[in-house]
Amino acid sequence: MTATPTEMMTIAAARLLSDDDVCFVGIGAPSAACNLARLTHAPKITLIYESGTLSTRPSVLPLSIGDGELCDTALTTVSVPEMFRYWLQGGRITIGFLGGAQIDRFANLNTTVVGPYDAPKVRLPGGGGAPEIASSCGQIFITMAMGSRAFVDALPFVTSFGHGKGKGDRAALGLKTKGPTKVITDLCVMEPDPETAELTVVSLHQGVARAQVEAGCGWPLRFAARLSETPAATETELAVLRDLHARTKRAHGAAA
Amino acid sequence: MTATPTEMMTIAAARLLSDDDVCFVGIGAPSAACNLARLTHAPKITLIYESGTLSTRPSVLPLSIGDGELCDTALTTVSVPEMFRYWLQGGRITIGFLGGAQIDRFANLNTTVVGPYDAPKVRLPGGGGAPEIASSCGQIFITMAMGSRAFVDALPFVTSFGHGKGKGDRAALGLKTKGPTKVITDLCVMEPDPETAELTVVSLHQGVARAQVEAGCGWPLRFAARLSETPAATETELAVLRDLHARTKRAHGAAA
Amino acid sequence: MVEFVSLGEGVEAVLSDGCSVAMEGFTHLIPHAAGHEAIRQGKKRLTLIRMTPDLVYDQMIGMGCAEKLVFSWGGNPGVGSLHRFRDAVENGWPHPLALEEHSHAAMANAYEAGAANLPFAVFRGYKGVDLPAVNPAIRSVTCPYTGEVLATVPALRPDAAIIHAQKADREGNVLLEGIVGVQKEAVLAAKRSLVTVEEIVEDFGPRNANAVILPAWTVTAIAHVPGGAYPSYAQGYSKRANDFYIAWDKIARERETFLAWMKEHVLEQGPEAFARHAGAKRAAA
Amino acid sequence: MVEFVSLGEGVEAVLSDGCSVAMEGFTHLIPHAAGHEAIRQGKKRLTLIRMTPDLVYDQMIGMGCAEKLVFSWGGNPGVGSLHRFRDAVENGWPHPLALEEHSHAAMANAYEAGAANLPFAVFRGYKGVDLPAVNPAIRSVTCPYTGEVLATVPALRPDAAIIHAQKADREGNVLLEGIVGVQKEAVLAAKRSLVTVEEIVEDFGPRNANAVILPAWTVTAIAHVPGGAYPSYAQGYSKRANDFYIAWDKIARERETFLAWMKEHVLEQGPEAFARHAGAKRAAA
Repeated sequence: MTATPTEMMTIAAARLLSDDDVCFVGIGAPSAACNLARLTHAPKITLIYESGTLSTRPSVLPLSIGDGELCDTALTTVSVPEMFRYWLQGGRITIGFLGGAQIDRFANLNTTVVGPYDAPKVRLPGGGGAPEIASSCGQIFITMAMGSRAFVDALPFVTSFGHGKGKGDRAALGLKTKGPTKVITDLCVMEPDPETAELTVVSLHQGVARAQVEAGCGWPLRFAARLSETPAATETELAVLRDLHARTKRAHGAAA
Repeated sequence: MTATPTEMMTIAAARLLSDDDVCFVGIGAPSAACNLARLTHAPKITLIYESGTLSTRPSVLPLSIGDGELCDTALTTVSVPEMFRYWLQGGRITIGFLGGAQIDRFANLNTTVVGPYDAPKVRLPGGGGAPEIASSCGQIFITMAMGSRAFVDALPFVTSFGHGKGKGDRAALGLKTKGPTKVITDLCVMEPDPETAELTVVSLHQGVARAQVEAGCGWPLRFAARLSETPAATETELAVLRDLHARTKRAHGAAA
Repeated sequence: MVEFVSLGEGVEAVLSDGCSVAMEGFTHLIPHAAGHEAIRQGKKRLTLIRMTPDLVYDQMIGMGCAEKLVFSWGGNPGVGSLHRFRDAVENGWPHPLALEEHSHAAMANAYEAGAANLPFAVFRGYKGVDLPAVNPAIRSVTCPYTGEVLATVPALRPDAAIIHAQKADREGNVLLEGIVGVQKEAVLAAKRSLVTVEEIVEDFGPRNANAVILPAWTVTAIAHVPGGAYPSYAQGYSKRANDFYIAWDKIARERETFLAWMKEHVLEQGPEAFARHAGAKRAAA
Repeated sequence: MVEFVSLGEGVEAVLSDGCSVAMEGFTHLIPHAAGHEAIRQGKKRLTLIRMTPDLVYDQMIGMGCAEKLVFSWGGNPGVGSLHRFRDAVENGWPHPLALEEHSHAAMANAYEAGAANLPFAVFRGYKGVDLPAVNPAIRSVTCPYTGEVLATVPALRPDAAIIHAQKADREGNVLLEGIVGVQKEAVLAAKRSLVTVEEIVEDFGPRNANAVILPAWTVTAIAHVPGGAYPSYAQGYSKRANDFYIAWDKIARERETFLAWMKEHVLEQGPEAFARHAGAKRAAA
């Protein structure tokens, strides 16, 4: 079995998680990654969805952030004001997952508009929980598929703050959290450079060439001096992930 | 049967309540009055205790504001921060009951200290919920037994605000609630004068003489031009109240 | 005191043209039936308030009920865009839609402040982002102890709140369970409220001492609308119709297919249309 | 991650001389056994934080554990004075006690702000009263929208929180039910926490989806101390010992009777002393 690029993104993200993590989980790749981690090497990982479900253990992936499955399998469910006050702002989350329509080289994200705010070419969904997830979680993992319209040179709108215009900008705003520490894509893994905070490819997924990654990025992308290869997906990782997706597909089809 | 002065205070307070009221109930006379009203003419009255119990219907009077009886018979019980934020400050209470160690002619109350704050002669329990009950409830009923050490010319400490130094002082502070509208004592009922806000006796309990009331007050007490007599306790009122107290005594004795 | 009413009466009672309304429900318990009834009643110039606009607001916006949207995330969860919302913002169809945009944290705090009768909420947010530049309602206060500058948002105090809940009892108390979102806050923050419920019971019976309950005297009107959250759901009664959320993407993408669907499934239906979702769902729950 | 400990270990782990501690419980679920253990361990110079000091703090103050009290109502509910508290404030016995005095609304908001990791809380309070003149921690902010001046209070962030709860499960999650007071907020606001529980169960089993639960990763230590709230109570397990609250008035009125009672019932007892209250109470519940 060989992982597809999207599967590889999910698996690479899952590997970064441990039993000690408390994750603020978003829908899509983050949800798949967190639950894959939970079903493989991190059975005690704590998963929180912004709908209020604390320590949830869904058997299928939710389509929305508030599917009944999340509540049914949660330790308990709190109100949304409490979720944002006591749990997110409370500083109790170690890892927040974010994605977006667009990202720049300092891992700032745009999910608001393409074009001017008042007369947008494309009106995107908006920030939702992202602005405060980005500032309140211990660190942020971003999962996004590469492409030059997504990895852009300049964002039309900063929906959530990564590293601003470079190292030190978070601290200057009084932020004590680390911000984005990993960007996990379908082709590679990036990290902010320790000196400049600019995103730098540290690991290429198996079979991916530098040129392919460069083509998927709208700015001249840096590569780490010691570039490694992401270990290939194991049989177990792939089997558990595919099983999870298959269960999910059956459940969502049956929910009508 | 004849009511004792304390019973008459409770009964006179109970009569002021109706099915439409939402009462923030304190321990002691207020609790007895509210439950007497509920067990007689106001069966649908809503009682709230600051421990978080909403719409509670105790069969015996609680000794504390958080006896299990209150929770067992409540519609639901909320946290204390929620109680003070959504329910009291939320402006959902029509009548708040207060009492105190001392009251002045404008129905300001002291439950903090006798003597200087930093070197008190008597350290009283303090304000508890009173400062914000006094400002947030639609109106305030005060129940206190008369006596010249309780009804004083000047308070050493204003724990909760009544009418300040006279009419208009509440409005000047931005308060939109009525403040104390009734002071129900063991001898009489007082109301703030419509022109000056000074407490004025409007009704004497049966068999009580003016001089008796004057002796129990540390300032020259005003009487309304048209002074009425508080109707005597009915057989039903007394029977229900005494039954409630008897049940309460048995329950508290048995709680050991 | 609360009144028991029909869905039509309830929507009529709490909504008037030009008013602000929060129809809340965080994925769970979204008052879809009430939204359809508002469309049938032809409500106009509404300010729609909702953290996650979802299909119900996509439909109301597409049918021309709204002149303004106060929101924090306007998408079809797990599926993609709300096409009617986008068409209104990008192309002004059926007419322009003013936006007041926040983050979830801001809106959750704003509802909380409204329920608490405060004029504003304080939170640590909006650091380094562009939203404050386009939303003048986002301001700040300085902590009088630490000097820290914190974000503020005005309290939400809607003219009306409409929510869906599991149960009401005969006295008109309302019980919610599961993902309770901001619905309690929305009702407590609003001037008047309509609650549609799956069931009206004699009394709630044994329950957790801290169950989430809105007392009768905090609610304006209750309507018995089983299935009224479909395609959202009521925990214990139904499951979220994820397939309909997926299907909506295609229905709403073009104006013609949208209008045809609305005509058939909303305009030509009555307040009882959601009952079939209750039956089907209850069996599946 | 949470550890299961003995009462002695738990108090040792979370309390150190000179630290601030919130031992909360609003009439219900007051951690009396932990208070007695703190006295036996001879803890000193504590800043005691509690909305309603109650008997447990009367005892700790009388035994010289405290140098400061942060509180909003210091009485014996329904009975009268806390005599040891009064003796400390009025006569400096056994030594002077500094006071930081608030209203209930202020303290409840201050715990809430602590749990929410904010530096201060905003509320509408303290209008026209004298407390702000004697407590410099009471300040104000101006609403950036309406110009209204509102009261502020610094967030409470105790070094330690100690509470009593009904149940813990094997993973260390803690369940509270009934009058939950400010205990959840106190634990979330504190740097470290000890929870004494009536029962440790394999898992909580069927429960309301919105049950009040502190997840294991928010708690430092859990000790199994059945009856540990006596003379307060644990809903479902015991009733409040109102007779003891009444009896305490006489015991605590004089220093001699107080000291004799403390010697016999606290100093000469061990951490297991409260077990008999569990047995007696459980049968009565």
